[in-house]
Amino acid sequence: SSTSAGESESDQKTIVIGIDDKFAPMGFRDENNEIVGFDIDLAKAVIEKMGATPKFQPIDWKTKESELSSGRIDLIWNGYTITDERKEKVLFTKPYLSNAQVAVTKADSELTELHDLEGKVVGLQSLSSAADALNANDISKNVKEITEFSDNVLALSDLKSGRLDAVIIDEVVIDYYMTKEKDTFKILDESLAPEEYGIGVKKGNEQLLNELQSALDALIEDGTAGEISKKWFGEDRLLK
Amino acid sequence: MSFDYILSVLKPMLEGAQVTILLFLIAIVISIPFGFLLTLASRSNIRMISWMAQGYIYIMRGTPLLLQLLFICFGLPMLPVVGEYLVLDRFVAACLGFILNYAAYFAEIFRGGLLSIDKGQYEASQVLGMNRWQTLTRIIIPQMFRVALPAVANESVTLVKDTALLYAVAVPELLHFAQTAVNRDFTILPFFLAAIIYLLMTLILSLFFKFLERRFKFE
Amino acid sequence: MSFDYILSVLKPMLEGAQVTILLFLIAIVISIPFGFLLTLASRSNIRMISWMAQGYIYIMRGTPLLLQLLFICFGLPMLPVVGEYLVLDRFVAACLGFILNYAAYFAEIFRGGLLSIDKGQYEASQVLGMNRWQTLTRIIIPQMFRVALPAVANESVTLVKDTALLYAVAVPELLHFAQTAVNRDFTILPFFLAAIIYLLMTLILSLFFKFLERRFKFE
Amino acid sequence: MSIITVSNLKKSYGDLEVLKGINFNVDKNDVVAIIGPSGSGKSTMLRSLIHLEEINDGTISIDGQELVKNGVYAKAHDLKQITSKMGMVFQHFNLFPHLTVKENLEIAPKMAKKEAIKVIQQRSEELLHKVGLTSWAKSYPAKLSGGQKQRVAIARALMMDPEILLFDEPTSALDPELTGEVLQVMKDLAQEKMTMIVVTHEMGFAKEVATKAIFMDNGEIVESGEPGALFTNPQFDRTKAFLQRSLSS
Amino acid sequence: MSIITVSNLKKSYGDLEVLKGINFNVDKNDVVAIIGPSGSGKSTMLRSLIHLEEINDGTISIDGQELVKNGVYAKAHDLKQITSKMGMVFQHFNLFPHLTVKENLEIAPKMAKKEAIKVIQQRSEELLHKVGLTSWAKSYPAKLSGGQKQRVAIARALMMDPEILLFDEPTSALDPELTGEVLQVMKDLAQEKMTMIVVTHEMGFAKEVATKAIFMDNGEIVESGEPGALFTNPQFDRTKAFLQRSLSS
Ligand SMILES: Nc1ncnc2c1ncn2[C@@H]1O[C@H](COP(=O)(O)OP(=O)(O)OP(=O)(O)O)[C@@H](O)[C@H]1O
Ligand SMILES: Nc1ncnc2c1ncn2[C@@H]1O[C@H](COP(=O)(O)OP(=O)(O)OP(=O)(O)O)[C@@H](O)[C@H]1O
Ligand SMILES: [Mg+2]
Ligand SMILES: [Mg+2]
Repeated sequence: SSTSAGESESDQKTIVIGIDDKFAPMGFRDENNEIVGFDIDLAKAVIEKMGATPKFQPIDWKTKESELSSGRIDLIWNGYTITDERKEKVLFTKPYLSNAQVAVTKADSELTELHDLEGKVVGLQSLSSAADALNANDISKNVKEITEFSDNVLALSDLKSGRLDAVIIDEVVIDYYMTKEKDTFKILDESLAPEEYGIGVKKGNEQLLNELQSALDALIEDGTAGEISKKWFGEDRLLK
Repeated sequence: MSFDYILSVLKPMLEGAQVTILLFLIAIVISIPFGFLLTLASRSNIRMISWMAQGYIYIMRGTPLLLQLLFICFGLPMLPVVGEYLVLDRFVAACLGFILNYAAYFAEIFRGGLLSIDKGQYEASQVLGMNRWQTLTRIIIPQMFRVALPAVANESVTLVKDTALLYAVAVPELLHFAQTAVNRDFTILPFFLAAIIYLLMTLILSLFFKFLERRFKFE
Repeated sequence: MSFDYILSVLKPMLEGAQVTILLFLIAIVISIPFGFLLTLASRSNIRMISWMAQGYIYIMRGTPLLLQLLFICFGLPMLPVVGEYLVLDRFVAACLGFILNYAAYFAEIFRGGLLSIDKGQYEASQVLGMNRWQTLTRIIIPQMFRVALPAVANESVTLVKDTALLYAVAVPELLHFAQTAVNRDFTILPFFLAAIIYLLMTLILSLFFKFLERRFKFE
Repeated sequence: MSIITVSNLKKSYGDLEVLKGINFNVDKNDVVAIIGPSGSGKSTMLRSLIHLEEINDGTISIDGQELVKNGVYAKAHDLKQITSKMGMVFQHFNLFPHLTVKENLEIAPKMAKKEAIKVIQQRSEELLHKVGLTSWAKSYPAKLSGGQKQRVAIARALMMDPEILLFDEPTSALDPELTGEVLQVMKDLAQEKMTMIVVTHEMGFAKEVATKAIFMDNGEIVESGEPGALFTNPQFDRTKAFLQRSLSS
Repeated sequence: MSIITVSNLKKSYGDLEVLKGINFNVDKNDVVAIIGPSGSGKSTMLRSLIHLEEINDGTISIDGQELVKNGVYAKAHDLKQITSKMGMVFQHFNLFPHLTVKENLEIAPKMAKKEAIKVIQQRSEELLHKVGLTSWAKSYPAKLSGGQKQRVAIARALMMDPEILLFDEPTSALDPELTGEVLQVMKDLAQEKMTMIVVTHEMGFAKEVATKAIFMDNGEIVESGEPGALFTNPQFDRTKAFLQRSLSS
């Protein structure tokens, strides 16, 4: 599979999907620099079902809504959390995966609970739902500093190098890292907020939304989506 | 750090470098003549034109290229009414941003080049019966380019390095892939590789301009 | 576009501008003398020193500042063994990157300034019985700074604009907040505001240097 | 008959009146030396003749045609045709640095497109021979000494076949050692009866070669006449003072 | 007694032998004019005296002390002390553009710290008066004419109280009109019995003021002697040819 499957069959419509190519395991680059991940596999299946061709466009996550509204991408689909604020600007499919924002520290850290973050330096991805989740929690008023990164990986790498005390991040994402790099991180007991992932479509494009929703529903129905989930998470996590 | 690993990291980075080179070529080929037109406009006898050109140059040189790129790529589509017609392909948008920005810098360089040309050159051309157009094209511009060459070389090297900004408008380039690999593999090596590729590109460019300078030394 | 809205967008941007200004001041104050030392080193009679200085200048000028920032901030901690001692505070890392980079540019500027000083100045100083140190500090450096002033001004304006790169090492600056607001509110206005703030900053800086140039005109 | 007549020529820069009503004639084959202290308006006057300066008032006729009449200039097309009868040699040569010596000579005739390239090339070779620079044809001006540059500049002016040659201090920018070769070329031209107007500080040349000398001071012609007489027996104190200063130094 | 003796002075640039064994003496209160064609080595010789050029062989004594003996230079400290007996005036003035006229005069004495600032300031005022530039004390050099600059340069050299003054073509970079004022200052110095060595193209000055003339050609001293005799009755053809060329132009 290639990042720009593009115009292989000219009569097929191409749907451009905006992703953050540093958001494992939903969408990221493997050793061969290919974009892979749960959302990538799912998107390929769904778009094919729709009779179109997917094109994955890595974007700066900070600009995702701008990208969508400009029409350069058709969908935002990469662990994109449904929030009320975003609903004002973006059409969402029904949620297909549940997630939570959690606080992560180094494995050897003394921090154990959310309120231990008081006076600590916390990192997160710029303009992500982690920011919303943290702000919604009272602890946000007591942390020393919140640092925003252009992607989660940079935040995690800063956590490892010790510039950060904790990172607020998607549970799905940190789960993946913790299986890859054992004993590096640990998750604080309470999670910040439960949330759900959906696919973002430009306002006004209800037709695309509907096609997408029915294709997604069909794949969940017939188990294809479940297979993909098992491949990446070892279980079927899809919301039915 | 096996050789295979280096190769596997290098491949996407070299693909990114192609984007860099392509954008560089497009930007330089268009922004140099455009910059020269701006120079002429800024020296125009018509006040309005000269003001507008100078204002343009001032704004482009006074704000970050990164802001200009974001503006063109994400800002323009948000303009009311006309916005929807201003959605450019992101590579086209990037080229446009670089061209608009660098034209202003080249315009300043050429302005300096024109100023450095002695009044006597115009006078000699005039008394020899050459008209304004002949004087400009045969006498002034060749000398101006010669004078401007070192500054143009400098600016071109800066242009190569500025392509690192492309990722802000989601055009995948060299540095982005290096960063991806650094984060994924937790090694500093890709940064070194990227530095070497940039150094090679800027070195070749510098040598090319050195050659031009020697070629047009007029001695 | 209510006035309240503008204010609410402007507030974080102005806070970001403070970071910009702080970094600018630190970087300029340190990189100018450091650059001058580099100039002297690159003209040293000791081959090793002059080569190292020139190599340093070449590498810093041949690779993107963005790469250098990423290298210092995220690359250094990944070095084996020593990495853990190289975890700098991100603002410190950013300052360091700007200083190391700009020192190379200032070194080149000062080198040009030194070259522009007529041999006769050294000879006159010598026959008047001034020693090398007196000649350097009283005769050469003041003239060199005068000659270099316009180029230093230019470079300083570039430095202000380059602070837009701070976002890459997660130091929140002006442009970052503008981008956040644009993406959140779907309006181009914050980009305009950012442009105006940058223009103001570069304008004030230019005026300051114009003043210096007039002050040290020696006429 | 006069080939140049200038009457009541006035020229100001802002409030500064630089030429205060100049009158003089130049006959065909004359060699006119214009002398006078710095700032007296010599250059301005010379440059006005060939329309490098716009005058404020007065009349200039060249070869019977009026370049400017009572301060009103001829039409653009006529202007060009009238000034084309004159060539000019500058103090700082003003060679085109990006062209070789030969190209310097040939560019203007080629642009004018009046003659076949063959003819132009033949003449450029002749003229280079005349000024003794045949072997430098392919060199760029940067390689030449000042004296050689000025000889190229003279040859370049001659390429346009002018009836009158104007010189503005042609040897002032040269090392004393190099003035001789330029003056020699000018003497040769005088011998061939070229009409010349020469602003100069070279009193030797003025005395020896000029058929007429004009002494200017403060925007006016103080006196003029046969050079021998003017130098040995000036009528006015201003002339006397100037000559004393010039000859003693 | 000779204040300067030069014997067997040799100097090469790479393969180019520029000075081929020069011998001459200068007595106290002499005014020596050095003349000769371009490239003959005049400047190199003069600059060697004050250690702006390192010579390859030969001996130079200044006021009884050996600056260099058979090609071996004195120790650094002595070098400085010996050269401090001489002052030098350059063709292109070499004033310090970032200092005012008065500061130009005072900087070197102040650096030397041998005298009280009061004394230095008093002398700078005297010398400015002497060269007629009192009213320009606070101006920067850029504001001055060439002649004024050169007078400042002379005053600056005098501030160090030299016993010998060297001039390298002090008027060559000046408009002819401005040479007079510089030559006048030099004449005054000659009258006050300053020992001077002057490389010059000003034959008038050489004849009138110099007590001795040296004609150099091709790295050698061709002849030397009393200027009147040398100019009117040169012994060698080379001298004759040079004088003819110089005086005619
Ligand atoms: N472009 C100009 N603008 C203003 N004043 C000028 C300009 N050109 C010349 N002048 C003034 O006009 C006067 C005459 O100048 P001009 O060059 O004709 O004198 P000149 O006799 O040729 O002197 P020189 O011997 O120094 O060449 C001078 O006072 C000069 O300052
Ligand atoms: N730094 C140098 N390197 C190489 N050659 C030099 C250097 N300085 C002078 N020369 C050569 O030495 C010779 C003598 O030069 P010098 O300047 O002493 O002559 P000069 O008699 O003063 O001439 P001029 O009258 O033109 O000043 C010339 O051939 C010159 O080209
Ligand atoms: Mg003049
Ligand atoms: Mg000399």
